[in-house]
Amino acid sequence: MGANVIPLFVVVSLSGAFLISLFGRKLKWFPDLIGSAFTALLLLLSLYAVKIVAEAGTLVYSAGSWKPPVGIVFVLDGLSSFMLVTVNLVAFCVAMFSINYMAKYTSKWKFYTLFLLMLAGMNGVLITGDIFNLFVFLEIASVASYALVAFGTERHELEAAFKYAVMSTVGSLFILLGIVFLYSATSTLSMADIALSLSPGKHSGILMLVSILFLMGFGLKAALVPFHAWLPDAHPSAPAPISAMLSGVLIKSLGIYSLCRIIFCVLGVSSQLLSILMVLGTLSMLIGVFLAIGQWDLKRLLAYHSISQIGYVILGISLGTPLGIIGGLFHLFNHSIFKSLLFLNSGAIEYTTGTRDLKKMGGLSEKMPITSTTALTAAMSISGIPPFNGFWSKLLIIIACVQAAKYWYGFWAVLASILTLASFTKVMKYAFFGNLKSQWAMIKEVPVFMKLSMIILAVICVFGGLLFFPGLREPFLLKASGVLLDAKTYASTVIRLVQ
Amino acid sequence: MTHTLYILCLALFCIGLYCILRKRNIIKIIIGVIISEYAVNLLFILVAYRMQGRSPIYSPDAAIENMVDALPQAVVLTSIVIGLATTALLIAIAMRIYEKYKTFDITKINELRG
Amino acid sequence: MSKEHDRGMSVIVKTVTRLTVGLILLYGIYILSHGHVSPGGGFAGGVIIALSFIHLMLAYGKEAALKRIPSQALSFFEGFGAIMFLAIALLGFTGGYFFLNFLPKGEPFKLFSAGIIPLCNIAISLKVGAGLFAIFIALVLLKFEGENK
Amino acid sequence: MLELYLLLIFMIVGAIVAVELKDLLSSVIAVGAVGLGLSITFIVLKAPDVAITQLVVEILCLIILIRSTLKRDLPFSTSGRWFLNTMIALSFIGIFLFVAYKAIGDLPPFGYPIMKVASTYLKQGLAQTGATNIVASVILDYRAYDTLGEATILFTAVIGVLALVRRIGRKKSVEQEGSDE
Repeated sequence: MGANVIPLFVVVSLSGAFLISLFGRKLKWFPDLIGSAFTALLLLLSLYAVKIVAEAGTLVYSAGSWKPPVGIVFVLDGLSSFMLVTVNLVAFCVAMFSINYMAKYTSKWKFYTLFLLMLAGMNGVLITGDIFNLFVFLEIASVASYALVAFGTERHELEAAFKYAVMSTVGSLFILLGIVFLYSATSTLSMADIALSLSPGKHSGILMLVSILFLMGFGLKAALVPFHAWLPDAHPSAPAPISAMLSGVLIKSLGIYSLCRIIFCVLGVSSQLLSILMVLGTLSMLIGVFLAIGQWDLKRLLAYHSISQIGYVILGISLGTPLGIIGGLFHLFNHSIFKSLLFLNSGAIEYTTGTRDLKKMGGLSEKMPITSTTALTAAMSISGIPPFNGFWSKLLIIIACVQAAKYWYGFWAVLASILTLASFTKVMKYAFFGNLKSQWAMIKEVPVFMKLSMIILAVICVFGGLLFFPGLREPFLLKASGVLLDAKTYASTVIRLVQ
Repeated sequence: MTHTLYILCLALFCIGLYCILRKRNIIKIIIGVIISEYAVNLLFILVAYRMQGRSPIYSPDAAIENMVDALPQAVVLTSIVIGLATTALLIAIAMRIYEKYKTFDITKINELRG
Repeated sequence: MSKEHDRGMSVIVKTVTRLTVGLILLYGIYILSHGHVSPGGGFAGGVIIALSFIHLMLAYGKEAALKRIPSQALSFFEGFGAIMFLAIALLGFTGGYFFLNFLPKGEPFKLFSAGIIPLCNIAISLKVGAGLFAIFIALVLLKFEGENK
Repeated sequence: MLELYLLLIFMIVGAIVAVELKDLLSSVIAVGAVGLGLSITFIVLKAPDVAITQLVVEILCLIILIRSTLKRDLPFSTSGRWFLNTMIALSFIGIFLFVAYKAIGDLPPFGYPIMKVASTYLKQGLAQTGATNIVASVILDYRAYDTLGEATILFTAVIGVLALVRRIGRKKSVEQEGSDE
């Protein structure tokens, strides 16, 4: 087995999508089964990937037996396997949730096909070691997500999808332009080879241009603050499981992972770039949370919080210290879990009551005990209440800020956390507590698969903090942060392993 | 002076970008996206050109040397297809928007605030 | 508008179409099957094949084109092309690598050479031709229904 | 060399016409002219594969765009802060062009690429893959995995368009769906 497992991440999800498109329109049960079974298989594969990376270190695999730089190489290292687990865990829960939730929509098989294609795109981005291949799979995930945002084909959904599609396409064009300049300067497309060919003295101008282009391009994909305008429209407009995917993992794997991989491992990280990222991260953190406080639409509020939490991740990673990077990555994982859970909760509320307006809800905890308990868990997690996972990662980021003598950044992080708590107190008060409104007297708890996926995510929220404790952190978090810390060795490791 | 062609190509890219940023009509925005894609593809082929080069195709009767760089050509083929896929989806969204709002003008299609 | 397009265009257009559409289709097949020895390949060939059907549809109206290639066949070809390409990639595992060119390379400049490349071209052209024609049909039908209201 | 400059200037003029024309149909046709110019430029740059693909994609795009814009010419509106927004866009583009102008001095001059990887393809492509068209050997053998992605992206677009043109996106209420399936 060993390295042969790497291409399977793309192959399994792609073959799921193709099979659903062939047989799904006749057999009603087929898309549900394939969607859940294949994502479960992918989750098992990614856990296996963590295991083999922990045992054997970085693995590489050459497609078609062509060694890089001639062919395309797959690279599976600590960061990739960490992201693979995050993506596929959320995808499995979302696929299970969709079994009941997507019954509201027509053409379920199209939904599952696009969902698996998006998953294939994300997995492809995570395992590739070739910069143009990264672009291709990034576009697969993006194109699938444009269609999924507009899946309900209502007015505002189409409008949000158009805005998202145009801005994201501009981002892709910037990324492609950056790839053209890199190719012209180095005459190769393999990331490891580019990293070895670039020399700071000869290529300083082009490195700056390419860094700016990638920052704009991946910033648009990750919705960092000057480029965030599409997110508050696109994420609420999508069906709830897709909002969970978009906010939970898509902006991270396409935006943050790709940006970190290229800036740290390929272009070589410089202190100016890190300080730019730090400022952008802090701005995202504060502006996102300030915009979120005034919202009354539940999903829109959650979308603004995504911008804010992405800011935490960027702030942690751009500190550049070991503790900061671990904190940032840990927060990335935690945010995927609790933000998907919150979006699934909002989907469950919409499923039973048909509204997203906080003012119209009230007292739902009586009628929907499981939804409200899991939502309470996630809300405490996102606002950093001690035993839950969000607390530990925020604590790590703040300690790292203090250690690096960046006291103001630490202060802003604490402030944003307090504002998050305030905003979620509002959500819990208006949605779940208080008096039950008379129009909701007849509602029932959601169906079984929706309950199950919310419970799984909530359990991870409660026990997620354990991942940082010794014994569990070595294969998972430390391997991932090690990749970004020793980014200079990435290229030489890959080249050494393929020989 | 050796890079004038690149600058002209980037100017083409910027015309597309200007169109996306400033025009208030959905079809015009799509046109801007198409023009920008053209410019990026052209730049990729431009950096691959070799003086007095030949196409990278062998012929049975003549020995070929001095072929142009073949990798960007392969990559641009992929990127053209990606452009086509994006454009098709954008047009589909645009036509649905027209059907719902009866206009292509995005100042009149303004239900969302963000 | 809708009726006019069901009938198709004028008799001159129809006659010219009858003469040219076969040639365009044949040219598409030529382009795709010689993709590994001359410029062209699966993608361009597939688009040309799709264009020949679009040509037919524009001239004769949508019924005439859909009679020759029904939409179930379109979706089947599309899925089949995709599965075929993926299967070729997976068959490379028989030689030990994903996407390995496992067939004999043959003699250069011949039609049957270069291992899996012609097969990949056929798979891609099936998928591209069917897919693009499906996109076109979807968009055109959408337009007609929108205007009937 | 001169023909390249002429073609590029033709394309830039065509693009400006396409952007600034009031009539949507003319604007789409101007884009067609730009695409045709691009296709000829590819031939001049010795990329026949790309030229063929560009040409056919161009035709397809044009047909779809014309179908969608036919009889839909609408008066344009200008938003309130027209001058300010234009200035912001132009200054952004100006800064971008300036940075690019400073940076591309580091690139190898036009006509003299480094050809580090490409020389492997050109020298050994025929022997290793058996395809005389080196571009075909790159897209379907050396980098076939990219082509899988390319085919997938088109598949995604097809399914996406089919999903978008559904008449009814949502069923009317949750109670109904139990009964009709």
